[in-house]
Amino acid sequence: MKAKVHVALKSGVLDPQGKAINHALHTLGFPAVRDVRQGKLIELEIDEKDPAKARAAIEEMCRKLLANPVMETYRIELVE
Amino acid sequence: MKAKVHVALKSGVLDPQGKAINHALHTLGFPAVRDVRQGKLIELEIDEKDPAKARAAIEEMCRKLLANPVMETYRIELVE
Amino acid sequence: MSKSVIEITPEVAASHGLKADEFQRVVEILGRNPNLVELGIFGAMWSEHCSYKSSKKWLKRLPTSAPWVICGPGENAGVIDIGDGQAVVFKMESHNHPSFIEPYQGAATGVGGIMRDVFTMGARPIANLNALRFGEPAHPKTRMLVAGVVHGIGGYGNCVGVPTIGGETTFHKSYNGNILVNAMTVGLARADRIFYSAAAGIGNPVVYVGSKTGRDGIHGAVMASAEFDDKSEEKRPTVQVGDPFTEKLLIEACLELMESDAIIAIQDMGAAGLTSSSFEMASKGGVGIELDLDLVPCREARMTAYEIMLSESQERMLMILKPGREDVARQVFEKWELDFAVIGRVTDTGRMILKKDGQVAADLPVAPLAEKAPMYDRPVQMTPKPAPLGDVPAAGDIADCLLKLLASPDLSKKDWVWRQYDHMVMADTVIRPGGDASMVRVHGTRKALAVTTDCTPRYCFADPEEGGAQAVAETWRNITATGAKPLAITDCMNFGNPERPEIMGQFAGCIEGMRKACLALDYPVVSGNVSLYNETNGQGVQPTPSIGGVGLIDDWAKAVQIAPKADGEVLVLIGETKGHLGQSLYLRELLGREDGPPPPVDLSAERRNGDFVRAEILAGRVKACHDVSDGGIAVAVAEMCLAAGRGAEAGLPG
Amino acid sequence: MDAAVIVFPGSNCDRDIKVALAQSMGKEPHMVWHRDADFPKVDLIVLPGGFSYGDYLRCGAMAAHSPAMREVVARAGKGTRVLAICNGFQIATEAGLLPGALMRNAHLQYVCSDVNLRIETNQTEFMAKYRPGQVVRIPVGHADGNYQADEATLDRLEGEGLVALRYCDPNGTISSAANPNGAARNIAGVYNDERNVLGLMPHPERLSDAALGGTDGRLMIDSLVEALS
Repeated sequence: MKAKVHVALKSGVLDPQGKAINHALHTLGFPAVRDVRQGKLIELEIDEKDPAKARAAIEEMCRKLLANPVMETYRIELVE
Repeated sequence: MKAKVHVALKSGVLDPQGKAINHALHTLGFPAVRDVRQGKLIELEIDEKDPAKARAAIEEMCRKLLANPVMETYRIELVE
Repeated sequence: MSKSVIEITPEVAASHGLKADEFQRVVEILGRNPNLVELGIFGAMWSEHCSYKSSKKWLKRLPTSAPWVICGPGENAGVIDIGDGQAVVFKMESHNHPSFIEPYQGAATGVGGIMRDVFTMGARPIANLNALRFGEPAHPKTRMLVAGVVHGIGGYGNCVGVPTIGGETTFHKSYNGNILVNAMTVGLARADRIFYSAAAGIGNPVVYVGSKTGRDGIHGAVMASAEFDDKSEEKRPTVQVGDPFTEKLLIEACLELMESDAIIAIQDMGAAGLTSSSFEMASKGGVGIELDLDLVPCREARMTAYEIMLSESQERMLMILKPGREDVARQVFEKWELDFAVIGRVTDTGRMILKKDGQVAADLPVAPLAEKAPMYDRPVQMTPKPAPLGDVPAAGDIADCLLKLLASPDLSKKDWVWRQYDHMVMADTVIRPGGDASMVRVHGTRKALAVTTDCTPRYCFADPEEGGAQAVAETWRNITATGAKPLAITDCMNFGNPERPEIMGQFAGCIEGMRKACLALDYPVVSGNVSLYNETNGQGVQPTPSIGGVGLIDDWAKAVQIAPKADGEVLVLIGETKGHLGQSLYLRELLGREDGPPPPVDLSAERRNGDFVRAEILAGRVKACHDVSDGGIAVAVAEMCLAAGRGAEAGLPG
Repeated sequence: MDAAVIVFPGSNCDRDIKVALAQSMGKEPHMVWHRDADFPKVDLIVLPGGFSYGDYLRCGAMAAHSPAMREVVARAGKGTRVLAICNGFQIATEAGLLPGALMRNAHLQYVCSDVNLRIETNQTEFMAKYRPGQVVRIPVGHADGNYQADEATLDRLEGEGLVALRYCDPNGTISSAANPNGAARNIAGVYNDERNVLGLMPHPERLSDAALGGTDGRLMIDSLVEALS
């Protein structure tokens, strides 16, 4: 089973990369853009047919490693 | 209008981060995980009501800045 | 062969960089047509990049010996003796074409590749330098290329933990379509523990270590010798991706295994990956090698023999081990979490036999491939001596001129560049970037190494012979300015298309100038690299023989830098000033002219003045020292003051 | 006194801190491979600078899960001193030893240069040899030194004197111009509540030898060695 984990900075947490991209887009001539935020999208394959078990395992991976609870949130999306 | 841009390494291109995360997950007790790939998810707001125009503008942002054509592909998702 | 057998025609051969006569020579050697895998191997091994076919004739004229040279050109890097049982291993190499296509990864893999050339010989890398040439700042691509290359060098070098302490960055329109990224690494080894690449011992295991093999960089070796045209943007998918974390593990694992006696021969997989490493090890050892490609750790599924042999995936090494030592070695590489696979044996057949899916994918004689590689004595049209400059109108008020010069791209301070490089890791950096030469201590001793890279391409364009001599002499002078004794150099010869006689004339001229300077200064060449076809739409880059110099000082505390230390110190100018303006930055930056001859190099005066200044420094009578080069005396004094945050008063004699 | 330096895959400054410690201790610290949880009992543990696991995913994220780190957290809980330098500071925040997080530098570039730092308090074993408010010059070398935490945590750190040092200009003024990475309130280093763990981005081991241009960093190491001997 394929899965996608979107790890994003909690709102309110400083996002240096997002800010820099926002600025660069303005200089490139896209004034209509704002609130750019950059997060991570981790794609993986897991040998687990049962979606509930797969989600539980990925949940634990996020808590242990993939997301830093101090400043990040995560959202899991199972594919198929 | 909100939009999400998923920027990922082209398949076949080495992903050192994905490789290291995959390895770390195995050591943390998740042997069932494979093919971990890390990409970017850029969220932004664009002052444009017409979805077609918004998509076209974001398309151009990807070509000019958000994605490196040599190594990356991108997918745009508009969010109402 | 599982897939349909591709008919090998001259066109297919040409797509592998083999001209019609070269393809004919392949057929003669084999006594039959080569298959696609064999053709790919010939194409890579006989490319300009791997065979030096257009330059070997001239490279032979460079002096390569001195009492302190342990190993000159021909191995992975040069080796010099610095006493007390220690040796310094160093080399410079180019990654110009990949860096134009993908600046970050091109520069990063350039740094990774040159470091492997050094630690494959048993040396721990202790310093990195980079000589960079970009197009005009106003050119639309330059800003992006500079940012990408600098981030790539820092991204890779900082992560591996080797200080990036020197180099140079200059700009000229001739590099608009073809930037130069020359990376140099200096390493420290035990003089009695140098590892070479000659395979030996019939039956000994051939071992693959490092990252898995993917499809990156296929045609890398051939591309490096392919001229750029505007369509080159489509050659995009061939750029390689570097993994500095794996490189750091590879350095530690290799150096740990090198403490034991398990290794007979070792070589990194550079351009043309498994092909060049296996062939060079076999031909240097006069033996055959048999490989089973099914055993090669692969990252992608269903890779063909062709792809495995020509892949330029990074961070991989090939080793020949003593029999029975496989497990000792495997444990070291597994500790460092790296791939380790025995993929073949040394044989006495003198042939390279590759097996894939149980069938013979390639069967080639080793010796002829090396010995019968084409060698060209290309027609040469020497660069005519430039006409004398004649009178030059004053470009305005001297103070105003000085400010403009100091703000020009080549002379402006490059802190923005080297602040992004970790130049302090390993805690041995005694002279930081920004001076004449940088200096790192030989860890645990009072000794230190002064290192620098130099070249003035505009001189080489106007008069290759003077330019070649000046490039060598300037490294000698920059090292001397710290108090160190210059010992040897490496070089990176960046030139245009050798099939044009005027380009071969530039190459031959620079070699002659380098030869004279090396002989006059007892300053041999111990390693180097040649990068040709640096040309876009028929327009060549300025001839750029980058020189990397290494020198030694017995006590780092005696070394001096360019910054004066206290008010009241006296400025003394050594050497004769002839007011030479030909090919000067004054002429180019202030008057927009690039004519006249470059300043003539007086090698005996160079040596005499240098030896005098060095003696004075070592006697403790000198507080600061700076060589006078680009921009002349006014710029030199200004640079000293800027470095110290002080002023200076200087006037004309009489 | 006895010390241990934890070596992770990708640590680069382990040897540098070993040399600096040996200079002050008169003997070598133990170099502990990250997989060994049962290393000798020591007075001081150092988490060195470098790029553990290549700084992939997040700086220090993977190293924080090493067997040795579980032991370091346990011993820190029982009072063993921990000095966490640069990558070590990142690992310490990921392992929950210290509050907050180290984000990408505001200008997104790696920065390697000397910086001026103001010693906020010398009432700890780490800083005994400095004067409070003293300005010292120590190098930094990082791409992710932008210390951030929620406002409440920042206020608590300042209120309880847990801020160890801040980026400042040569005469001690805390200014944004003197901030090399955008760190909140110019914070360069913080203590845990019990003040036995210090995490800081500057590298004291890079300026604790006159050959390298200064010895301001040495006082920190000497303070620790003296206090723990």
